[in-house]
Amino acid sequence: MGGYARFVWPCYAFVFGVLAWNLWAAARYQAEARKRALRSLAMSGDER
Amino acid sequence: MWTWFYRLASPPFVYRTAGTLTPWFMAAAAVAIGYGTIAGLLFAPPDYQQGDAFRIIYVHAPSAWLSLFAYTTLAVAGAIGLIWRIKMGHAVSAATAPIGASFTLAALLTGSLWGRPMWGTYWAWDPRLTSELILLFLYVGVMSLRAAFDDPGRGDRAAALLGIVGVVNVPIIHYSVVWWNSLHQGATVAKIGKPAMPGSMLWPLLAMFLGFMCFYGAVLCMRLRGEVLNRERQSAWVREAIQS
Amino acid sequence: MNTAEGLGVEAVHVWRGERHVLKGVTLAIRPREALHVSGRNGSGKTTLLKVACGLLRPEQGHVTWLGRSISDVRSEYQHALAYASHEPALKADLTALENLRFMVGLKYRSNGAELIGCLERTGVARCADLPVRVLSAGQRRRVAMARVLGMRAPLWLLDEPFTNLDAGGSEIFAALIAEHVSGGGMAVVVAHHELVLPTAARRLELPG
Amino acid sequence: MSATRAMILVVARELRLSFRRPDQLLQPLVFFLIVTTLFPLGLNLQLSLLKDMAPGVLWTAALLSSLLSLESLFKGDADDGTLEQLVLSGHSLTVIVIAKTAAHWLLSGAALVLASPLVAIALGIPVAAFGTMFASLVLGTMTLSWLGSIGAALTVGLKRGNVLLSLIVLPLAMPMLIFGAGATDRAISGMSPAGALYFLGSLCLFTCTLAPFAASAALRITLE
Repeated sequence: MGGYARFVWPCYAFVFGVLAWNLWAAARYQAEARKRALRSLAMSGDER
Repeated sequence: MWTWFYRLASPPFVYRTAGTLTPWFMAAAAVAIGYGTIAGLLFAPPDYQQGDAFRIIYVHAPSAWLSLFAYTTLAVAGAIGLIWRIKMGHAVSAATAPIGASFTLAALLTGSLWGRPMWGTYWAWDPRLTSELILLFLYVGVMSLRAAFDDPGRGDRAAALLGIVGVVNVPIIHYSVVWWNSLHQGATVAKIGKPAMPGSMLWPLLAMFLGFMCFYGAVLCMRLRGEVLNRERQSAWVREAIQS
Repeated sequence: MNTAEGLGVEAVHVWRGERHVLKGVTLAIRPREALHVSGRNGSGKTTLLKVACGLLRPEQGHVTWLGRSISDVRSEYQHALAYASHEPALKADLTALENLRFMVGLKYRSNGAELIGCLERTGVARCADLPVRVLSAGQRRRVAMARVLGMRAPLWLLDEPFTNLDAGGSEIFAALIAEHVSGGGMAVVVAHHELVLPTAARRLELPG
Repeated sequence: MSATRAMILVVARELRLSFRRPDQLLQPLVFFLIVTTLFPLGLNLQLSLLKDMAPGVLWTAALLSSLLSLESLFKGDADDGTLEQLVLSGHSLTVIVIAKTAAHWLLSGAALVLASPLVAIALGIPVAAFGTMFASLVLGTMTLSWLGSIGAALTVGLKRGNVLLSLIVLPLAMPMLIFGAGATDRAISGMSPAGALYFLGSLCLFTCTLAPFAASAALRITLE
């Protein structure tokens, strides 16, 4: 990397970290919303 | 005349479409980012001025672009929600904020890591990076404003309004920072992104742009499904959608 | 129900976050009518009044004044209504008369004598030049009622007007409402407890 | 009943209210003085540095102290219910917002401009630059008041709104800090401040045409 390795690799690592975080957070958000929706369905039993 | 518009914005339609689109976006993103990363790191020739440090732009430039694109999406979707009272506008706006903020952070960090060898310091108050920092503040403001309201409906509309005010201000902020910078230092030493790149350098960059956009699309769809479920928890269609 | 003569609230739905506060409330009120809105805490009485004022836009349903949507005749409607919120809406650092003069003055050119007359009718004329901060809660309520009188509005929307009032005050207020209604006015009074309105007031009990 | 008369009434009421509470009027000014005192003390006698930093110090202090008084712009009226009465007064909410913001500027921005020579002398800003300083401060504080009215309207119903208010308003206020301090800086070093002042003027014009509409829309949202 022509002496720049210590700048280039952390950049890629960080950006891929951000990509991974986005995926994880979005999946978790969706799963949690689903769980909450199921819970409120179970609680109310009937829709509006 | 507007029926297609409202049908497009109906929660079940959004929920289903987002679900269908996610894998396609994801696959496209994986291919494009994979190609861009490998080609950018291994096959693109080093820049004659910046050497191998220029390889940082393959991740920096798409992140920076995405940070602006996501903020615009946030504002436009918020405006749609505010003006036509379409809840899905607010849902998109809410879903896009954390994604955009994370890419703003990525652009800031990669920018300053690139700046270290170029300018000899991690933070040179470069106008682009400074604008990017202010953009991060704008994201934080919108997100905390939305979270501060107990009533999600009001939080949505308040955040939408702030988003619109912010998007009007982004160019003003950028140009004022450029003006300020021109006052304190002469021509900036080196700038990220040059015209007339050879193809072997350019193609990976374009692939990365495409890949990041697709990735954004995929993550947005996933978050959007969550937002829709949170907002429509009590409607009849949700029961069928999540119990099947 | 014919609502072309007065205020109409038609099948209004309001959600507050998760809570479905108003579930299709309909009411109509014409000149010479009073409506007593009651219901338990949290049944949406205040919300209903805010919807009727136009402070809150309902998610479904609409509010009409003289047969037209209040968003189309906003200024005209606001001139025709006097709203007394749960808070007395008085500035503590201004005197009672200054408070009235400002709020009434925004609607039309008021004169001091008439406003003092209004304070007289609610029994607080001697507080006219005292800053509101030294007044008791009941006295503030009376000053707020004097402001409603001063607005010369045909439609009164009163949110819990009897709170903090002594027996004498409640009588005065009830008489004022009765006088207003028999003189061709309209009044919507929100009160969670039983109250004796001398006029034959209709009742609307909010469920929930 | 014309909109102008309503505006005069509102401005008169705001002025009367704040003159009944002179301590609240003076607090932001004292804060302004205190913040400018902090900088020389923090610079450890390197007073030569101070001269270069003077415009920045002056402007940062002005920004922070006008932010301090912004929270009360709508909050007092919202808490005691008078804001609802104002909304129902039969006048456009934008008119009310314009009047209230103008009164707020008279009480905070204009007062700051009047107090600024004191600070300027202490920071070593030459008297020749005072004209530019006044002009830039007038335009800058006005812009901030308008921007702040949006922020104050957005955070009016919130319990801990004041931190959020700063978080929202400060990033938006950065352009005027840049041009305001830039103009003052140029005037001190003997260059023409015209360019920066023009920018500042157009920023001010731009915000004061659009901000009242945004602020009244924000108030409608938060009042519901």
